[in-house]
Amino acid sequence: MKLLYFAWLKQRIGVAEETVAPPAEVRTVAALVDWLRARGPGYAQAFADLSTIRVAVNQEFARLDAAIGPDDEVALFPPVTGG
Amino acid sequence: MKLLYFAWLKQRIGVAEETVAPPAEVRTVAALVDWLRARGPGYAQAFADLSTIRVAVNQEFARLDAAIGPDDEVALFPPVTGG
Amino acid sequence: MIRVQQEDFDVGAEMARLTAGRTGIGGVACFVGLVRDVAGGDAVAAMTLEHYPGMTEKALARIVAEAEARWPLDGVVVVHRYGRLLPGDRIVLVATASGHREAAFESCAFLMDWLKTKAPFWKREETPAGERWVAARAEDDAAAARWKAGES
Amino acid sequence: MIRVQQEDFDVGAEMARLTAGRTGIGGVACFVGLVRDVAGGDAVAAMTLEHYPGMTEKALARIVAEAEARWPLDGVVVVHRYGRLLPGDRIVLVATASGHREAAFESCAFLMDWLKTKAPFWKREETPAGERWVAARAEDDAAAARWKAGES
Repeated sequence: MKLLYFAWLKQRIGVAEETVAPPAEVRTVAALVDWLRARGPGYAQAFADLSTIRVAVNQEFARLDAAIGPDDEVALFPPVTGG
Repeated sequence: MKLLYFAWLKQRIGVAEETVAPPAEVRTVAALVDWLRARGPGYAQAFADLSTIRVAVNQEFARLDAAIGPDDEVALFPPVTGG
Repeated sequence: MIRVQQEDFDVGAEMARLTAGRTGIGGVACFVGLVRDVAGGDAVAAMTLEHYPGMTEKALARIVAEAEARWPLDGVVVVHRYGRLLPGDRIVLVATASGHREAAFESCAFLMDWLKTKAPFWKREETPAGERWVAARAEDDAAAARWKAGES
Repeated sequence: MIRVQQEDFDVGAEMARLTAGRTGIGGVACFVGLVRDVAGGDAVAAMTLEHYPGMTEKALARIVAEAEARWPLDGVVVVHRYGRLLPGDRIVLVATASGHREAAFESCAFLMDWLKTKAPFWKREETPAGERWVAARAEDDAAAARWKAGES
């Protein structure tokens, strides 16, 4: 599973992109975030407040309960501020 | 009194601009139009339907009952269609 | 800045001038009106714009002042052409600069709506059936009227 | 036409390209967003725009398709920059061409509102107090939501 982080999420976690292999029971974005939190303090801090997190699965906006699998590209980022 | 005509009013009347000296009892635009109607068939035709006429006195939009005097510039034209 | 002229204008240059050397402007909204090749189902070969020199500039200045009173604007440009124009030719440019995009968009739409109903321009079209004066559109009156509530 | 690029763009050229060789377009509405030198009361020395390559283009294409479904448009241009920009620099251009000015204005405002809330861009400001990420504005969510009724 390919993960991407943007903006301050990327800075707190310290990487822009990584490939992970979470256990099979991680089937949603929410479960993925829970699993990531345990990976270290940067992750725990980045995901402390889920209301500030937005998600895209395979480059489409998705919800925290969206289903994900090993071949998906999952991006986590704060609310967008372009324009 | 200086008169100006625009668009199809100018074409029907046949002049763009003229200086007239109506009698003293012509004190409003409406009275002026009545007086002009008697000047010839072009005028009568141009002013046949007052709902299609707009007025400016001294380069400001005005109503048919606006007061006018010998030193005023009075313009008569159809509704504007710029932009 | 208000200009009434026969010659064409440069949209990019007008917009750049509005913001040149200024760094507090969040956005510029702009509208360019063009001559269409068809009107009321008839082909239009050319369009001639007549106006009322003297009054036109005053009317445009008043409309711009009204926009500036209603929205916090950092700059306004209005350029309106007259004379004979061909399909595809630019007729009018309105551009408004503001710290906020809502103010820029709204004031630009307002200026176009009022300009269409309160500035002394008249259009004549050349069609296969001959020349004809463009009639005022009820939609334009309605568009202008929607800004009426706050009219000063 | 949608472009995501680091380099600046030429507003006049983009608008001219939208209408070049076409004579059925009545008007072009356009908006250019610029970097402001102040935000939340603090001086802004520079702004860096980050985006999500791949998704950005898809998100913009979807937003443009939505505008084209809602209004009769003859053309749309969206150019959005990324990278480090200085106050006064252009960030984004949205231009819409239509037979009617209402459609051009509305679709242009719609595109800006949706772009601000549905395209994956993030802004970081350099201020005297250090760098900070721009927070999403509730006003932008509200502006985007007003187009929701007809959302397909």
